[in-house]
Amino acid sequence: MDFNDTAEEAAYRAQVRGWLKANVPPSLGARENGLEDPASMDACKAWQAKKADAGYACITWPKEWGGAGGASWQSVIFGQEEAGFEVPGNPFAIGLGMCVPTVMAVGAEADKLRFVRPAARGDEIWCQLFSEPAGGSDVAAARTRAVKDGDDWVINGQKVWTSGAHYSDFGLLLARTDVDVPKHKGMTMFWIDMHAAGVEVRPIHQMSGASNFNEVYFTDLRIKDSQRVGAVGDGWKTSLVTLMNERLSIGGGGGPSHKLVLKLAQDIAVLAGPAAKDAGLREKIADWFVQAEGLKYTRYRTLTALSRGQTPGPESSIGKVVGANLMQDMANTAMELEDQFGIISDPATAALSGAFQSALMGAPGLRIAGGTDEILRNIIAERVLGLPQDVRLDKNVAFKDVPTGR
Amino acid sequence: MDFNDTAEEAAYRAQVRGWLKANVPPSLGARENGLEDPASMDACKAWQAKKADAGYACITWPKEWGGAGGASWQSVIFGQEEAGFEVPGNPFAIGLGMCVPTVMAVGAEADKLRFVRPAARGDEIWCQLFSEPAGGSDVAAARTRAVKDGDDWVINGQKVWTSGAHYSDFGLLLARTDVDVPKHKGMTMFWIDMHAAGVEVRPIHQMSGASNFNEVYFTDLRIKDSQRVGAVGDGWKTSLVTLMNERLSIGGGGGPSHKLVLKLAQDIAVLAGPAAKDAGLREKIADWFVQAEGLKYTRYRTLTALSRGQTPGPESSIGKVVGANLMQDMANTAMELEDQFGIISDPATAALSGAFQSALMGAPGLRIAGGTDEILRNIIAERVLGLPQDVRLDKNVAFKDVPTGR
Amino acid sequence: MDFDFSDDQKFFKTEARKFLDARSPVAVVRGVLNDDAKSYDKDLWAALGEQGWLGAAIPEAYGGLGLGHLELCVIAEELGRSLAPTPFSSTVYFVAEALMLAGSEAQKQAWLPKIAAGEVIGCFATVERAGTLTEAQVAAKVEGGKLTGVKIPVTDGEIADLAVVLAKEGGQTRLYLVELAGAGVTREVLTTLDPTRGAARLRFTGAACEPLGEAGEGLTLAQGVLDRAAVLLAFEQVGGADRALEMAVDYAKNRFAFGRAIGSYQAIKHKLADMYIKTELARSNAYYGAWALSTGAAELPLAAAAARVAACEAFWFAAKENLQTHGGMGYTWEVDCHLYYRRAQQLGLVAGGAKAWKERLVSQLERRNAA
Amino acid sequence: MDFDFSDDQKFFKTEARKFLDARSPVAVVRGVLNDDAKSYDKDLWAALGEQGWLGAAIPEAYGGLGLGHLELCVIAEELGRSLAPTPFSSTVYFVAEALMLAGSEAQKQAWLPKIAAGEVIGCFATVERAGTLTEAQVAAKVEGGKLTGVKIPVTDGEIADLAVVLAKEGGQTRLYLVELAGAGVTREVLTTLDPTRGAARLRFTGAACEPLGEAGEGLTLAQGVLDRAAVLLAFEQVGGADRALEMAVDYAKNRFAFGRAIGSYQAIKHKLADMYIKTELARSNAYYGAWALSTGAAELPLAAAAARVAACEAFWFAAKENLQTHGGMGYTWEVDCHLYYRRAQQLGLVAGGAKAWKERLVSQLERRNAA
Repeated sequence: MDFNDTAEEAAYRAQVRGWLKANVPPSLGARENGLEDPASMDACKAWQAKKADAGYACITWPKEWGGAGGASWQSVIFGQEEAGFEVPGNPFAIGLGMCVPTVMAVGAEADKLRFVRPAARGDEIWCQLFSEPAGGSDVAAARTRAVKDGDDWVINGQKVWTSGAHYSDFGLLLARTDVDVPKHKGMTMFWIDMHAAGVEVRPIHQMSGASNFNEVYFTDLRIKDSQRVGAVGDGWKTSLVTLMNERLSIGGGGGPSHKLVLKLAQDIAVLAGPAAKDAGLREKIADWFVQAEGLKYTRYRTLTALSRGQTPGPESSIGKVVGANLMQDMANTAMELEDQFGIISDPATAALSGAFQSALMGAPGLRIAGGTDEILRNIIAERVLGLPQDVRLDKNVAFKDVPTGR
Repeated sequence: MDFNDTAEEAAYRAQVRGWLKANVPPSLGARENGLEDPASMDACKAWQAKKADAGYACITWPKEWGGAGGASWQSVIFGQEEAGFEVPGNPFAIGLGMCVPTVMAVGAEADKLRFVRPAARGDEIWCQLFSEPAGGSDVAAARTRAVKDGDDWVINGQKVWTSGAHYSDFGLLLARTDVDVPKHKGMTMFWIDMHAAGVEVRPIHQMSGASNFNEVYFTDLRIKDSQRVGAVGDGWKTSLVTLMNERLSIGGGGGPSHKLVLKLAQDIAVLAGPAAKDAGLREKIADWFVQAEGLKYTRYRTLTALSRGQTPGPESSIGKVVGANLMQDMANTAMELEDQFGIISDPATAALSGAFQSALMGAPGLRIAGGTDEILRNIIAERVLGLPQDVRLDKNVAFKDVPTGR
Repeated sequence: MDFDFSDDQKFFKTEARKFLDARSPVAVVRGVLNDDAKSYDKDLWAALGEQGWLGAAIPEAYGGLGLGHLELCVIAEELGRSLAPTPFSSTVYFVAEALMLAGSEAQKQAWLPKIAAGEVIGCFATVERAGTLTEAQVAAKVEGGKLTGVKIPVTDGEIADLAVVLAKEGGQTRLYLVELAGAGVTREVLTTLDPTRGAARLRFTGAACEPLGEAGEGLTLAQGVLDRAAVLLAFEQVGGADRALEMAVDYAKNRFAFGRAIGSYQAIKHKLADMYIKTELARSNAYYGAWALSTGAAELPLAAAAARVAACEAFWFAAKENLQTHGGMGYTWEVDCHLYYRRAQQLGLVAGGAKAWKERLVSQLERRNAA
Repeated sequence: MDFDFSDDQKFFKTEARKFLDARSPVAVVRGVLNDDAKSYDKDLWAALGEQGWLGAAIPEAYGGLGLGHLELCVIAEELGRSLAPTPFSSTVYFVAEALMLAGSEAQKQAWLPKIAAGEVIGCFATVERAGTLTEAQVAAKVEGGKLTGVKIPVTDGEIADLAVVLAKEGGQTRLYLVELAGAGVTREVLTTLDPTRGAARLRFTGAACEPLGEAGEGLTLAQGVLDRAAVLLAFEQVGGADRALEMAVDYAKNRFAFGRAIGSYQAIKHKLADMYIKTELARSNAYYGAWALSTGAAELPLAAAAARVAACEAFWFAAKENLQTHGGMGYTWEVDCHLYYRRAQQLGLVAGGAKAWKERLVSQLERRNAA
C-alpha cells in the first residue's frame, strides 16, 4: 500500500501539470453545463480543442479517432490535475462518455468518420435521448415511436431529463420500432440532428428552481435509415453499450462536508453549551466521516485496480447511494442545529452562505438522478451479490401488452 | 379526551379489584408457560377454574360456553387489574385465544360440547400446530400430509415453533389433504390428541439458551374423520379464523425501558463526563421515549375504540415491529455505553443484572416470532394502505408444482 | 378510558377538511409560492376569520368561539394537510396563546377580540441568530419603554400588526407587545426554504412597547408559549405527513415500472409502511399533547416535547420519502412533493429544531423520574 | 496510487483461508461454545503458532517472521471470518504490540520470541468497571513493585501467562508486566455473551510486576496499543461481516417462500445490499488504518478510530440482519447465525465501544483541522 505515484505515474503527472500551467486559459467566471452565454460555450470548445491537440482529450481513445491511445490511469491523473485549475466547463461529457463511444462501437463506418473527431475536439456536442416520462427507472419502457416509411423513419414521442439538449448538435435516440415483440426486442437506436425541424426542446423547472434538464418532443421528425446505429431491434443491446460506457464516477458526491458542520457548530450554541462540544453532533460527524472517508478510499481502490490494468470491481457502485443520503442527512442536521435560523436560504443572510440549505434542496435530486436509491440497491443485490431478479411481468410478452395501469 | 374510566368502567374495575384481592392465591414463585413442575401447572389450572366460576375467564364468551357474556372493555380492564397481582401463569392463552374460538366458530356441535367448557375452566390445554420448517412466514406452504384411509386420516409430517406442545392435551392441526390443487385450497383443519401415539414433541434449543418452543413430529398418526374442524379443503379459510382470533396485543413489548438506560447512565462515565449528561445518549433516549410512548398511546386509542364498541383500527399492527427493533437498539446502545464491561452477561456481575444483555439476546427472536419485520410491513402496506400484493408464483398452480428451490 | 376525539370533534374535522379542500386547494398555495410579493393568501385568511377558527380556543368573553384546544388541534391538522398559506400559526398558536398565558386583563380585552375577528396578524419574535434560543442569545433591550434590537427570523414578521418580542430590561428577560405599524420598526423580507410562508428581519430602533408578563420571566413564558405552539404545530405536521403518505400511496398504486405498479415492490411498500408507522406514533404523541394542553396538565412540557419530536421526525420522513417515491417527477416544480418537503422544514424549525426539543424532553423526564 | 494489498499478500490470504477452513471449521468453534470448561481451542492455538502467524509482525530479531503489519491484517481478516476461538488478539494485537511500542530491549528479548513461538498467552488488563477507560477509572495501584487491584473484564485473562496491566504508582498511570502464574494473582472466569472467547476477573493482591514504559504515560501508551489493536480488530470484524453477508446471500438464494427465493424480494435484497455497502465502507476504512499502522504514520489515531467505528457498525449490522434473514431458523442454537451475533458484540466491545471511539475520532479531526 502506497499513496504515492509510481515513477511512471509521477512522470505523467508532472508532464500534465506543466502543460496545464502553460495552457489553461484565463477564467471567464462561467463554469459547467447549461451555458447560454455564447462566449462561455466558445471558451469550452476552445479548451477542448486545445486538449485534443495536445493529446489530453479522450486520452484512452485510439489516436486515429482523435484520442491519445493512453491508459485509464492517465485519464484519471489528468482529471485530478485539471480539477486543480479553473478551466472552462465541460458540456462534452455525455457525448464523449456515452454517445460517441456507442457510435464507435456499433455505428456505421461512415458515421464514425463523420462524427468521432469533431466530437473529440469539441466542435460538435451530443446528448443522450433515452429516458421517457412513462419509463423512469425502466429505460426499456421507451414509447417514442419510429415508424418505417420507405427509406426513412418517422419519429413521434417525448424524451425527458435530457441534459444539454438545448445546446447539443446531435442526439443518440432510443426509439420503439416494434410493439408486437417483447419490450427489450422492439427498440432501435438512431442518431438525430437536434437542429432539425420536428425536434423541440423545453427546459424542466426543477424544485430547486434551476433547469439543468430538458424535455425533448418529436413531431413527425423524419430521418434516414442511414441514421440507424446498430441493427433494427438491437436498440436495447446498443443502449447497454452506451450505459456501460458511462464514465467511472471519480469525483466526490459534492455538497458540504463534515468539516463545514464542525465550522458551523463552532459558532452555534445549543442548550448545554457550544454545539461543537455536543456529543450527539460529534457522534453524527464521526458517522459521516467514516462514510465519506470510506467512499474516498473505495475510489482509491478503484483507481488502484485501473492503475494495475485491472477492471475495477463492483465497489464503485456504492458511491451515489451513500453520498446522496449522507448529503440529505447532513443538511437536515445542520439546519436543525441552526434551529429557527435554519429556514433562511438567502446566501447573503443564511449561515455559511446557505450551503446546507442548498444541499437540502439538491439532495432529493441526487437520490434519484442516474438511478434511484432503490434501483442502485437492486443493482448491487443482483449484479454484485448474485441474488435473483424480482419477478418480471414485462418479459416474454409483446410490448403493447405489458401492463401499464392505464 | 379523558384518561379516567367512565362510571360503568370504574364500577367494573372496582368489582374486579375487590374480587382479585379476595381470591388471588398465595404465590408459588413460578410464572408463565413452560412449567414442567406439576405443582405450578396445578396452580395455573386452579386459578383458571376459579376465574371461570366467577365469570372472569373468557369474559367475552357466551355464558353457555363458560364465558361471562361480557364486553371487550371488561376483558381489558380485568387484564389490567390482574397484571397488578402476582398470579399463576397462563398456559391457556393460545388455546383460549386462538384454538378454541376456531372450534366454536366452525367446529362440529359435538366438539363444541366436548371441548369448550373444559378449556375455559383450564382443565384441558390446547396448542396450535400451523408453522412448518419449510413454511416460515408462509403458513399456507404446510406440507404435513393427512391422507384419507377409510373413515380415518393418517397424518405424517412435522410442525415447528409450537408453544406449549409439551404440556398440551389437544392441538389444532393444519394439514395438507390435496397436493393437486393450489396451495390455499388443499388444506384441512383437524383437532388431535397430543397424548396419542404417533405424536412426538421435541424442544427447540434457542440461541438464547432457553427452550420456549417445540418441534412436533407426526408418524402415521391415525385420527377419525370426526376430528375434522371445518370442511375438507377449507383449512386455509379456517386458519384465518384462528389467526383473526389472535388476542389483541395489549401489553408492552417487554424488555428494559429508557428509564433503565438513564439509570445505567448515571453510574457510568464516558470520555466527556457522566454518561447521563451525554447529548448523544440523551437524543437517543428522547427518540426511544417517543416511540415507546407513541405505542402506549396507540394502545390507548385501541382501547378507546373497544370501549366505544368499535372495532380497533389498523394502528395496533405497528406494535411489534417498533417494539422489537427498539429493544435491540436500546440493548446495543446500553452495552456500548458500558464499553468493555458490556460483554459480561452473568446477572451476578453484569451491570443492572444483565438486563440489557438478555434483551440483546432476546430481541432477534422478537423481530421474527409471530410475523417477521418484513411480513408485518407487508401487512401494513397491503391491508392498511391498500398497496397491491407482490407478484405471486404460488397461486393458481397445483401445490406440488409450486417452486421450492429443491 | 377515552383517548380519542369525540364524535362532534370528528364531525367538525370533516367539515374543516371540506372547507379547506374548497378554499385552500393547491392552486392557492402555488399562488403564494410563485408570487415573490405574496407571503400569504389574503382571501383564505379572511375566510378563516369568517369561519371563526382564529378564535376557536379563545374564550367567548374575549370574542372567541370558546370551543377549546381540542377543536383547535382538529383545525391545525387540517391546515397542515392543506398547506394553507396564512399567518394562522403565528397569530393563533403563538400570539393569542401568549396573551392568554401572560396577558393582563386589559391586554386580553384589547387584543384577543381583534385576533378572533381576523383584524390583527401576530408574530412571535424571540430569536436573533443561529442556535437554540437561550438567555445569552437575547441582545434586544428595552430602556425607558423603548425597544432596540434585531429579531431574525420572524415568521410572518413582514405582514404582522402585533409582535410578541423577547427582550431584556435591566439584564432580565421579559416579553413585550409591540405594534409594528409604529415608529422605530423596519422590516426586511427574508428568502426562506418555504416561500409559501413568510418571514422577516425586524429591526427595532426605539420602538414603543409594553410588557407582557413579569420581568425576569421572559424566557420561561416564551418556553410556555412554545410548549403550547409545539402541540398545535404537531397536529399541522401530522396532517402534512398524512397527506404526503396519501400522495405516495396513490402514486405507488398508479405508477407502473417493469410491468407492475411500483407499490407492489417491497422497497416502496416497506418505505410507505414506515411512513405510516412514524405518522401513527406522531399522532398518538400529539393526542397526548392535546390532552395535556386542553386540560392544563402539569405534564404539558414533557407531552409537548414528545409531540414535537415525533411530529418533526414523521413529517420530515414522509416528505422526503414521498418525493423519493415519485422519482424524477417528484423533483420537478410542477409536482407538489416539494411543497410538502419545504413545509416539513418550515414546521420543523419554526418553534425550534427537534434536537433542542429532545434535550428538553429528557430534562423533563429526569424531573419526572426524580419526583 | 497503490491502495490495495499486493499479489503476494493476496496469495497469503488465500492460503490463510484454506488453512482455517481446514483447522477452524465451525465444529471447532462449537466445541468451545458447548464446553463450559473450554474458552479456546488448544490444538488450533498450537497450529497458529506452528504457522508462524503469532510472530507475523514481530521482527526476525525477536523470533518473528518480520513480515509486517499488512500481513497481520490479512491474517486478522481470515481469523475474523472463521471465528477462530483462540487468544490470538489478546496475545498478538495487544500484548505483543504493547511490548513493541513500549518495551525495553530486555523486555522485547524476554517475551517477543516466546510469543512468536506460541509459548506465552497474553492479556491486556486495563478496565475496572463499566464505562469508557479514563484515568479516573484506574484504582489498581503499585507500591514497592507490588500490584494490588481488580481488573474486569480481562479477555483471555483466565488462560493468559502474561498480563499488561494499567495501574497507578504515586498517582501516575503506568503500564506493567505481570506474570500471572506468580503469587498474589487470582482469577475468576466470567460468563459473557460470547462463550467462544474467554474472559476473567483478575484480582491482584501484591503481585510482582515490572514497569512497561514510563511513569505517567500509562494511559497514553494504553491508547497507543488500542489504536494498533483497533486496526487489527477492524480486519477481524470485516472478515466476520463478510462471512455473515455470504451466509445471508446463500440462504436468501435457497430459501423459498410463497413460491420464490426470498432473495428475490426487495426487502431482503436491499437489506443485503446495505450489508454489502457497510462492509465495503468498513473495508476501505480498515485499509487506510492498515496503511497508517504499517507505515507508522502520524494519522494512526484518526485512521484507527475511523476503522473501528466503521467496522463495529458493519459487523453489528451484518450479524443482526443475517440472523433476521434466516428467520426462525436463525434464532436456533443449531444454526450459526448467533455465533456471528455474539462475536460481533465481543469484537465491538473488546477494545472499547464505538461511542467512545467516535468521540476520539472527532477529537483527532479537530486536531487535524487546527493543524
